[in-house]
Amino acid sequence: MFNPLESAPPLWHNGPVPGAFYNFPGTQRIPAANPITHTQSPVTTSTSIIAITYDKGVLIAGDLVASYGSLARYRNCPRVIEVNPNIILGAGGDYADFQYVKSFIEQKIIDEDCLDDGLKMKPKSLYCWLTRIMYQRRSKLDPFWNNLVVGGLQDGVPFLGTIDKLGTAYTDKVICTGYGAHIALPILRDALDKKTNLNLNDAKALIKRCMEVLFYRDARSFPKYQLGIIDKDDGVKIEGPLTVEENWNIAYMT
Amino acid sequence: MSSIGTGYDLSASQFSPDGRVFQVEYAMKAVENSGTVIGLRGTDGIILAAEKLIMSKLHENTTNKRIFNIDRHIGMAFSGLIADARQIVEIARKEASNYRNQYGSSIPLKYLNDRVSMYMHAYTLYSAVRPFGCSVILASYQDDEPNMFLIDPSGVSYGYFGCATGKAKQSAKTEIEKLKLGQLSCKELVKEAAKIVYLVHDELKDKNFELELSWICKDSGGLHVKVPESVYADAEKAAKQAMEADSESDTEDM
Amino acid sequence: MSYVLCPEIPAPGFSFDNCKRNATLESKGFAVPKAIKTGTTIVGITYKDGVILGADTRATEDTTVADKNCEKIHYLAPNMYCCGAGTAADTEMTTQMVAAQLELHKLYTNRESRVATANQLLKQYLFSYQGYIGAALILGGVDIEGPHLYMIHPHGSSVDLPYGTMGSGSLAAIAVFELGWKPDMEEEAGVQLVRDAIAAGIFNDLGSGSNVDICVIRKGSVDYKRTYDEANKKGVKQGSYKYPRGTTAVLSTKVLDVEEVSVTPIEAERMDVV
Amino acid sequence: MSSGFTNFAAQNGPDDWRDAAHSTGTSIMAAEFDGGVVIGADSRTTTGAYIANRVADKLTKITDHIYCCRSGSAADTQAIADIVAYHLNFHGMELGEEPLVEVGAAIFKELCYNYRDSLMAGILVAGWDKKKGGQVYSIPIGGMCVRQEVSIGGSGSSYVYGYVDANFKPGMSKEDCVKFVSNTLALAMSRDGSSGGVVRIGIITEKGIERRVILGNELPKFYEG
Amino acid sequence: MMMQTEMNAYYPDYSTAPIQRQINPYADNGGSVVAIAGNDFVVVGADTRLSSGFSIYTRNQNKLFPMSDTTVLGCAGCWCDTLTLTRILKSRMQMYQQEHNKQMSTTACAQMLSTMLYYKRFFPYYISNILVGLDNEGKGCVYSYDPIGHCEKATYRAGGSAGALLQPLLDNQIGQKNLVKPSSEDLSQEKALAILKDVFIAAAERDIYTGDSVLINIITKDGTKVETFELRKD
Amino acid sequence: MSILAYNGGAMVAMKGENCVAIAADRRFGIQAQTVATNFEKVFEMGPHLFVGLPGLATDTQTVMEKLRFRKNLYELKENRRISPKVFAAMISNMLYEKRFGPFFVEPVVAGLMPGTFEPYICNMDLIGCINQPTDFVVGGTASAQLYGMCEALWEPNLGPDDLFETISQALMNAFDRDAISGWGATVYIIEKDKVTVKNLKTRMD
Repeated sequence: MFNPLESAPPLWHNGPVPGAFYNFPGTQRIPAANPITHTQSPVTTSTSIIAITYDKGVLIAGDLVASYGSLARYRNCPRVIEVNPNIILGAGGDYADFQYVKSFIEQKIIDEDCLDDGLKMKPKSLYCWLTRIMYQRRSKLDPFWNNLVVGGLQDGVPFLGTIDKLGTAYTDKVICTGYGAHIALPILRDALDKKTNLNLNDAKALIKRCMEVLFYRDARSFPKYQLGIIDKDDGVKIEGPLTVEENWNIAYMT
Repeated sequence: MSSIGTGYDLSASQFSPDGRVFQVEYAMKAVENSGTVIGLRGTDGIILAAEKLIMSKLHENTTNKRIFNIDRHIGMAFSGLIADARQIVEIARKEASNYRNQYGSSIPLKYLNDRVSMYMHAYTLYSAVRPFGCSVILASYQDDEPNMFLIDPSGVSYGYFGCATGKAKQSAKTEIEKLKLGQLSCKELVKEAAKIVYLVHDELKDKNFELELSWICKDSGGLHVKVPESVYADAEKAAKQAMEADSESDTEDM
Repeated sequence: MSYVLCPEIPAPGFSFDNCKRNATLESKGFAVPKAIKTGTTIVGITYKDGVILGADTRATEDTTVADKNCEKIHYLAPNMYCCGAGTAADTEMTTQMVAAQLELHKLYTNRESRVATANQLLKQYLFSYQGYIGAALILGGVDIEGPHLYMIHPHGSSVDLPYGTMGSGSLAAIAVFELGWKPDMEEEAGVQLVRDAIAAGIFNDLGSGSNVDICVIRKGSVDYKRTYDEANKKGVKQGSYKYPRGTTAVLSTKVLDVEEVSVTPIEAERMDVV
Repeated sequence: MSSGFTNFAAQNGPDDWRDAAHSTGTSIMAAEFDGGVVIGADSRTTTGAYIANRVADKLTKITDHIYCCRSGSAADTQAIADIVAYHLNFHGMELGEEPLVEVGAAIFKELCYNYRDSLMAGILVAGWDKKKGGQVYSIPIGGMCVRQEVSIGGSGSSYVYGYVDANFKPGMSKEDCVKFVSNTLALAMSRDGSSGGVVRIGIITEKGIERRVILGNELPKFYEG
Repeated sequence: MMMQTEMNAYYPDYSTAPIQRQINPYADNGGSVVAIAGNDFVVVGADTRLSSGFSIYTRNQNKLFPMSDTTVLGCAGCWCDTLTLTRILKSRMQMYQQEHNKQMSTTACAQMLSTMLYYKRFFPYYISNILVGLDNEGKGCVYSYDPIGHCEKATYRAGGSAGALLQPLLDNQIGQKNLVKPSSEDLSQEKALAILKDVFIAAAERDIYTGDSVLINIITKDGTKVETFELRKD
Repeated sequence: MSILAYNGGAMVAMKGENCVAIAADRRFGIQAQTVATNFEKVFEMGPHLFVGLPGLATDTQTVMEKLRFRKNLYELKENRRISPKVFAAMISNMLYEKRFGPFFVEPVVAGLMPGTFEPYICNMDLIGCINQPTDFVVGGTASAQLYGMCEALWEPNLGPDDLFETISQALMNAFDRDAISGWGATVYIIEKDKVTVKNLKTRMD
């Protein structure tokens, strides 16, 4: 009744249809004529990454579980890694994709080491390079199903950036992915509004609180996590497994 | 080389009537024209030492290195044509990277040696190519075990406790044979290696040279690296002292 | 048969007259328009003397803001209020209807309404529409049994909790509560906590925005603080865009005179309630 | 997906909580022991992967001696429990004595079976009566009903069938049974993302119910590799 | 049975059927760009909010990309495409500079952008581009594009998520549309800047993807001046 | 395409100092094709009460008839004029009754409250959610454009003449950027003692 392509015939062959905006030849929507699509999806997945910069470095935290659907299948899957003395990296999403990404980042670092020129990759370079890789894969409609968070020291200045599966990349002082973006980010942003120049202890305390709340509210989280620290003075350290402190007192109140 | 010019040396794919491949022998000749390189295997690692002849005072002193990283745990030193050697380095790095990609662990030196020597051998079989004008020493320290191989332009390779190639390989070998290689540690061997390079250096023909020293051992954490500056300075000092003592005793003899 | 002069009173409840027509239109490829949603942050906590409810004031239609200062804390009974998230019309109408039922119930029984009664009325109503009425509610009140707070989901489930959040900003707000809520808080601290939770929703969730409304319900008194905090001020314009008269070209003008009708508004008499 | 992988896409996006319904993707359990039944449940309800309530109580009272453990859609199970409680209490008044557990189970089954196409509810009915003592009835999705000595339900139960089969013994003492139930639930909760929080336990005997809570950080610990 | 499958979408925990997901290579990251050209200047502003769905990724994202001393590109839409397009564009600008030993003119850059967008006709960059700059005579000019490279020269333009809200206001205030007595005065830089800020205030009120702050570039023959201006943060 | 955009149309109402204005375009179209340019979408429901019904044209007229019927019935029963607020509540309830099969109109109400002559405006979505802001309301297919215009142009305490200029400019510039509304416009300025109706000269393309 209302669909011009079905109701009124065109005024002449391939001519305009009364009541329709355009009638380019070959623009009829045929469902099967979609462009080629790959279907894929993550299988074994890990959840949020939360990261924050402080006055002398960057913290990145992620828990240790890899879920298969709702099954907490692997409970010792580290996903905060040291890339080189300048960079740490955290990843959420498909764990297999992460392992692949990790392997070619490692090879990249080895290639650099082999050159033996004394130069080490800086976080901005890795961030930019990973952005291109993620974008290239999304352009093939076969993305790496990950959120990557790159932290490090760019000539002594803390750097924090993230890339998602499409190649959408941005830098900020706080970055959270997955459920962290909804739950932890508001806490971190608020803390940063109140005190712009956090020190390491402030930042650690914040991360600890965020991991606690995430454990309460994200059904794919786990109470054991790793904390990657890159500090201007102390270099890179991956701490953990750390345990979330839990408080269940409200269970008595219902 | 009595058979020069008999016409059997035009191609690497042709034997001479007495069963020799002249092109390969010429390639070895090219190796013998370059600075001496030695490798020493100690109880806990390998020392590579090279006599880098300085062709021009105008060169920067860190360029044209003769010892390379192949992977984190593999080093390579060469004597011969530097351009040819770089090609071998490139191939070896690719092999190491591919191996890691496929098998997820670092390449065993035995395997790398096989691959690289086969590659070099392949260049002795066809008329369209010429053999590589270089010999390379491959060194690694994996699973608490040091390993070292020397590959000739012919593609022949052997494992060694101590090996030498280049200009003064004969006298270097003689010196190496005097060492008790099965018993010395890398710390001790560094000085010996420096001494040998200084000793076999022909001051009359080649005026300036730079001593290159690298090791891969327990102390370097299983990584192939240049020896630390202090160790280098000590070794060079010891070598120079030995040379002086030597020349004093020489004069006494006279 | 209805008669022109005495029209039939339509049956109460929903009418499905247009459904078939609309389904046909939809099958012809015309998308059904979206109703206004309150992509909201609503929260509630219990504190020492009662409950505190909070809400933002933005209503969105897709990605445009339809209402910058709407009221999401609805009256149910003198001792009870209810925050609504979801389809704006649904929350408005559902609470209005339950408020009427509670009023009647109060008149029948001559007792103050209980929060549990309101909860039961709401959840049974929502359950009977199987989630098609898109109202997510936080019900709070104080009755003879003390303060109560219920989270009611659109499908008709409900839970009694000491603190809770709903709407698109609920994740941001719950984080504030998980870190800040304590049993037996003072009113001042409680109001501040609720404000912070709503502010977390306003600033971090694009579906929530504008101001913070807060409603404090104590035993025997209610403090409805409309625009408790103006989280965002509208920017000050650089210039005025008042046009000189005669800027607009007019084809024709017609003036309809309105005769002055004097109206004396009569105050409605209060009903006697014992 | 053609390759035959189980595909969990719907659960993976961090925005899934907007559209998903409120559900008790649960671990619930009930076991008979000498003199009564022990019922237990985790305390997590989810919308998508968001935990809407971390301290839920899924053990719902029907009468003083009959309780049910709810799994499935929160709305459906709450509504059913409300209706059954009404029916059974009315029945009790008419009868002038406490209704039997099997009667309670029968009403649950009736509702679950008749509305099987529109309900998403898996329920364990447990209680104590004078006639048969402690009893457990399982009413899964679809609306069948069967009495069991021990029964588990909810999404977390698939991970612990083996444990239950290996460790249940008829005629346990009360404390042994509580220990067994809390162990089983702790195991299920550690594996199932849709279950978690605290363990709520109810022990129903002739004297009525005794409620216990085991907090999340006090749960028995098992291998976590 | 139909009922059952529908319900499983609600209750993923109880679903047994495999679920397919097709990836969408595009994301709508919001943002608005407004550009106004005058006789010897051009101003361009973009808000600094980068968002997706109901979340704000960052409040501080510059969406204006200087291409040369006199040319600036403003982008809103799919951010991953923006990053890629601007990177390629910048390298093309540099190649031109190195090949010809002069900077590419704004007009040439405008044409090149159109070509580059059309090159991806069947897998387009999902961006609303506005290119501004000074032309060879030093006059301000604005070029706006659709995602597949249609290019239109204008003197003012609004694009991005609040484009529809802002364009009519610019028509009226700068284009002097629908006025009985249009003013013949030339547009001053101050007036342009004031209008630019006011339209963003209006957009931030009604468009959830526009907010936080505006970054403004003012391009004159003396170079580019950068200004920021705060908006609401909700 | 949304059903609401089948016929096209733009609608706006604004509060002024002791007056309100409501304005709408005059186009009636079937998708891109303009059929008539004298289609009224604003209806008089009382001396100080106007309602605009942008949306699907058939529903515009149906709903208008239903509303007029209900309004007349109310006025007969109560023997007094309906106030804008009550009228809005009536529309809201009527629309919500059809929650699951709605009419495709998004009504805009503008009027003066009886007795006090206080300006009143409101709009609602198609299932009757009332929105009563203090400044202006918009509706129809050009609503995004109208939001932008009004946010910038509206200021408090405009007199009838200024309000006319503001609302007219807001409407005209907005529908010039909407392909399916325009083709003339009618503006109603409602004051205590008179209602002024003006037809605007606009682009006709």
